[in-house]
Amino acid sequence: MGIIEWVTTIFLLAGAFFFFAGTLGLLRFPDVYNRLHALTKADNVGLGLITIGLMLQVDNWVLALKLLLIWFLVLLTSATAAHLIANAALRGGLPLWRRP
Amino acid sequence: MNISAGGFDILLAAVLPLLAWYVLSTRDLFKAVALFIAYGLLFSLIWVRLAAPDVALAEAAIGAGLTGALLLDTLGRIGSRDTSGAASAMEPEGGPPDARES
Amino acid sequence: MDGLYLGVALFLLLNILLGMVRVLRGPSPADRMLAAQLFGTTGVAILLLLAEALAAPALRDVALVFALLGGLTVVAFVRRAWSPPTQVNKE
Amino acid sequence: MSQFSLYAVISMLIFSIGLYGFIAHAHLVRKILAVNIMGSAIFLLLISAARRDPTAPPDPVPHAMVLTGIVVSVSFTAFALALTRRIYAETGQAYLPETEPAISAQKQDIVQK
Repeated sequence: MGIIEWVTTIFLLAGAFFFFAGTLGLLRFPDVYNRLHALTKADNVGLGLITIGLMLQVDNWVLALKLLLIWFLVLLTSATAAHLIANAALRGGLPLWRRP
Repeated sequence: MNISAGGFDILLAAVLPLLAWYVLSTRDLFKAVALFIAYGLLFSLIWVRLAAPDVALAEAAIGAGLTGALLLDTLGRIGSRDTSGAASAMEPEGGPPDARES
Repeated sequence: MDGLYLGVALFLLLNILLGMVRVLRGPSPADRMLAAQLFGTTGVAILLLLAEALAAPALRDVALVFALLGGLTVVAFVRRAWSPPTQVNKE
Repeated sequence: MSQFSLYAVISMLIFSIGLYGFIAHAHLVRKILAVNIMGSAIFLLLISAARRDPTAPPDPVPHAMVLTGIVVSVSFTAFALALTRRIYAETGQAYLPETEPAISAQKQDIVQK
């Protein structure tokens, strides 16, 4: 296993860890706004690390560009969705969580 | 490698009937539709496992995106409370479905 | 390397199944849609990993379509379906 | 147990669940969901039958049928949802006229008890 394989392994495991942290945050956080926070971390950082790890393995720069495009689209989608849900919840008067 | 691939098959095959049962037996229709969206996503993973990426592409395009949007749009119009059916036939009525003019 | 890809993909599938608990339990509809959004992103990651592991480049196109249409359901949910508790729906 | 027999058994299980849901529930959106679930079970059976021999490339004819079927099922869903909205706009309820009086009679009974 060369140095590239080791770097890919590290990136993939870090991405999987971020996805796991996002899912755990979705389960454990008490509030829609807090859960949004956990969710966007999983979307952006987790998928980004996995994409970078896979980009090191492809041998064609067009394929690497395609992976980058997928990550960019997910970034755009997740930012839009998070903003829309947070805006609707805040405007609709969903109460904020306070530490009891 | 074979263990991981077989694990995919076993997990998907164990979860999908359970998910179908939950979709059809929950009281809240919003919950049913959200579960149905997850069900479509797992189905496209099954098609990847069965070496049919063309079907997975079609399912991703219209199964996951379009059907969920159509169902959510209709639920926003007619309300998400299901006061009938096998799940809730023995429950006292929780209020009429809101008769909002459309 | 293929074993690593498949293992990480299996782990992400287990994450999806774990997040299903939030769909089942979530108090407000927004929680359920948030979980569905996370499933979409995790599905993109699984598809990319499987494309590398099974040597099937067509799966990257499937992932691309998923990434494009993943936001459609959330937008339809917020704009057309969800009326939060105190808001009067004006249509 | 091979991949084919596993998915064939699972697809029949899902089909039975969908059929039960279609019969047992009166709400129209739930019926549409049940029909979609039954359709996806049939697609699963066809695709797994196309890959019955894992060493050979899969049979393209069931793939084409399933692609057509997916498009048909989406357009069916859209049409049925439009009909549901129409029924709701006319009657204020999302049930078929045949099942609706029985339900309200049952509810009257429960309320009186």
